[in-house]
Amino acid sequence: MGELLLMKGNEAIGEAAIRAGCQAYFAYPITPQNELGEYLARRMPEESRVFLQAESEVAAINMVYGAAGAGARAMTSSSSPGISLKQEGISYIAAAELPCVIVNMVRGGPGLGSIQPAQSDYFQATKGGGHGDYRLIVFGPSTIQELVDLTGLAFELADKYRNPVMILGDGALGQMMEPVEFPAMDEVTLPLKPWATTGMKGRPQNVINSLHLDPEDLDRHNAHLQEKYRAIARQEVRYELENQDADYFLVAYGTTARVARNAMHKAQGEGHRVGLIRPVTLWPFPDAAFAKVLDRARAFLTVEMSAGQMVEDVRLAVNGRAPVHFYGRTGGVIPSQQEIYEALIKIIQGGEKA
Amino acid sequence: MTILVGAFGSGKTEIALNLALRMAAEGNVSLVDLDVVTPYFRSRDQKEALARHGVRVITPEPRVAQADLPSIPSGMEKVLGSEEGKVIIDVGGDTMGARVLGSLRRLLPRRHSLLFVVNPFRPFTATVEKTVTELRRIEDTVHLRVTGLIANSNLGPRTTWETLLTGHEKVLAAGRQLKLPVIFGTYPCFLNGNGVRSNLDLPLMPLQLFMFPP
Amino acid sequence: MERVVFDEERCKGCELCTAVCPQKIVHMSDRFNSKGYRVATVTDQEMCTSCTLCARTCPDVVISVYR
Amino acid sequence: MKQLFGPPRALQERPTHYCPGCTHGIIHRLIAEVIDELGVQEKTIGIAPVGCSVFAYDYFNVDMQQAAHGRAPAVATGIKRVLPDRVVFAYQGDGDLASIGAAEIIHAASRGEKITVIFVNNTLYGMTGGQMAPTTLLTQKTTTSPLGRKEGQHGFPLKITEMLALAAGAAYVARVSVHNPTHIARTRKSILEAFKTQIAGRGFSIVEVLSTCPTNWGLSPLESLKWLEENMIPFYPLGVLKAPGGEGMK
Repeated sequence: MGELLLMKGNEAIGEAAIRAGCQAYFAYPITPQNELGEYLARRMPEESRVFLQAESEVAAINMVYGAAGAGARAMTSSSSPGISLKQEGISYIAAAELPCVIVNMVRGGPGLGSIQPAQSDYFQATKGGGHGDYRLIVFGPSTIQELVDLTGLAFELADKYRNPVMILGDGALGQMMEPVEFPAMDEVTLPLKPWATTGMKGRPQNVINSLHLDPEDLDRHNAHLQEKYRAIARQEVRYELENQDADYFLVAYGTTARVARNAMHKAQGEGHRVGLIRPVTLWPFPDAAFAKVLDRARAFLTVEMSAGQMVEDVRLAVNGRAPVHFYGRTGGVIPSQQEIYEALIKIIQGGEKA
Repeated sequence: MTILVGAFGSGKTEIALNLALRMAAEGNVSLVDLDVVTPYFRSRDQKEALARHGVRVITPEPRVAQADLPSIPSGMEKVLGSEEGKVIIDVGGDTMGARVLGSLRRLLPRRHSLLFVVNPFRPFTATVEKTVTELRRIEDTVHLRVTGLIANSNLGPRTTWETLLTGHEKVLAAGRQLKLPVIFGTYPCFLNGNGVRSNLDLPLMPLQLFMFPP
Repeated sequence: MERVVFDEERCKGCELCTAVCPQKIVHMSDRFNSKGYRVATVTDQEMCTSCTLCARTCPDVVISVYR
Repeated sequence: MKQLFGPPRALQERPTHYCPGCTHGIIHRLIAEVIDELGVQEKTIGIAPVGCSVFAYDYFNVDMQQAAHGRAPAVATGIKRVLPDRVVFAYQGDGDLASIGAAEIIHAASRGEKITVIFVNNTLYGMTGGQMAPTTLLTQKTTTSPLGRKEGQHGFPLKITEMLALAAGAAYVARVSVHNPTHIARTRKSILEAFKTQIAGRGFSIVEVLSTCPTNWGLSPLESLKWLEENMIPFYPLGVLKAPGGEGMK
């Protein structure tokens, strides 16, 4: 580990990608993630790597498809409306089993929405977004250091499973500054990719493809993908569980988890037994965290910067064994510590039905 | 008139807000938010708090204040040409933010301080060499000469006196190389001022922090 | 000695080769291949000048030419 | 006996799925011949589009990627940028390139991407059953212009290759046809020039090949060649529109 640097989230992802051996990054401007493209526009050429601003998000994700298919560690980034445009390419990438990293610094939606932070792309990120049965590995980091660490891990898991990985941040995370440490430049060994289309010297033809017109063939391909997703769900779940013996649990990820933790501390300070479940992988969703506390948990309060998306996964994980409540703000409003605290106290006092 | 420029995230806005509050105690002061590049954490977000302390905050019109449009506040000619009171201009980061100053430079009074805010814990000003390069890039963009440096060494909440003073020394070294004075250094309020063991030849200003991550 | 060799199984009977032969010796046979296409052929091999035009016009790489 | 003509190595032995008389087969073979001639089979990566040639990866014996509809130039860009010493070509039809992929092709050309695009124009969407394309001629009947294309209703046919020749990054731009052996030979030469332009690092290269669609045109293969010559060439004039070191030659 090197020295501490004070970094904006967007810049930190850029530097972390470079340290992770990202060989090609394809940009398209959209607020609030422009610092990432601007950072890499300076840094990638310094490292003799590829930086290219595409003509659209659609082109950028397809450039990632080409570069990833040619064996390079490749990345693109955008914010909500731009990620919608990338969905076609993401579906193809998932189907062709190409490793890559996609960053979404979520902003308020739907439509053009706002440029302020939001978490309303959770469904899109974790339930598909594009067409067909596929899954992305989705990370929901909540500090800049975690952004750095998960960016490295994202490239690693992408290669390990030949699957796209999404870093689901939000505008606030992209813009805020925190001190971070980066891994050293030469720490990464890039894996061999015998399947990549690099020219067929010394071997038979390689093909990157997602077309399987024969129903039986496509059925087999899907079964193979599902088997891979099950393996990921078994091996790659990550979460943080604070105060496992609590009676009440806040559930939040990303920026919201930071505020929820403060609300938890406030409630604890007043003698309430409150814990926090913070999913780090949003897909696979950490059902295991809930299993650990379901025997004694009296209620859950999910907090999101959305109208209620992750709460559906919380309900599936809790499976009716305790009430699951929701508190959310949309449009770019970050729920305050006080708001979350009050919502929590209402539940503890039994003032609100499940 | 004090104009603050610097790399992205060097701390221009925090310093601008602190300077404005100090000057407001002494008389008429205007803070111009000329940040056309940063979408979050801008002076305009603190407009009401500052107004309570008598600081006039000049920002783009409310309709576009939450947009990512490069909107310049209206009436800049009047503000910049005014003989009355003090004016602090908070310019956006890097050459991208500084461009707007280049576009307005014919309106600036001849007598002004153009101060380059440096945090040596930020990536593009992490060494003396990088700091010099960054400063020259910004000077080239605004077509003006920087008149002094501000040492704003910090690692956010992990700032200690030790890290801070190491950083300030780097800024002083950059100043020597650039033949520019370092006007002052900062330290965050949460570091108790009594604990300072500074041998540096540098006045230190406590910074009250306004911009907190969620 | 055969100068033009037809890989008849690949032929789709499109007749493009029959129109380009300067010697007018490429014609449709009365044979069908296993896919049911009537295949093109040359019977007067001696008249072939090995000009390769038929092979170069064939969309299905049916024809090889020798000299 | 010496073989004067046989199947190129860069083409697989597998028969194509194309309809009898479809000129895709000729164009595939010409590309493979050029790859053989340049000795680049082991360093070539091709991109198959969405369209009748969607299975091109089954026919070319080089590494291939299959791309989403219209996105082949972006995919080719991604490959070429990370493997700049390889030879990268995209194979696209007219719906793919001139309609849904108009942005991608224009910007790849404009950036001067060192890739080669083979643009097969048969005036309609072949794969999906003969719908109107940007390149459909005026009065031409398709399944979505059943009474013939009318400018007032459907707009005009698009000469996108002429547009691409205006792009500063485009180094070699040509329109050719495969309706007779003379033109097949010229097409081969153009494809060779395009690949050479890429290998020399001069910029973007594209060869538009006027092609037939006997099935959707409702004509025999031989009638189709005649229809191409009589109807397409007058509107889509043949020739080199742009070449390294000088403008087009006719």
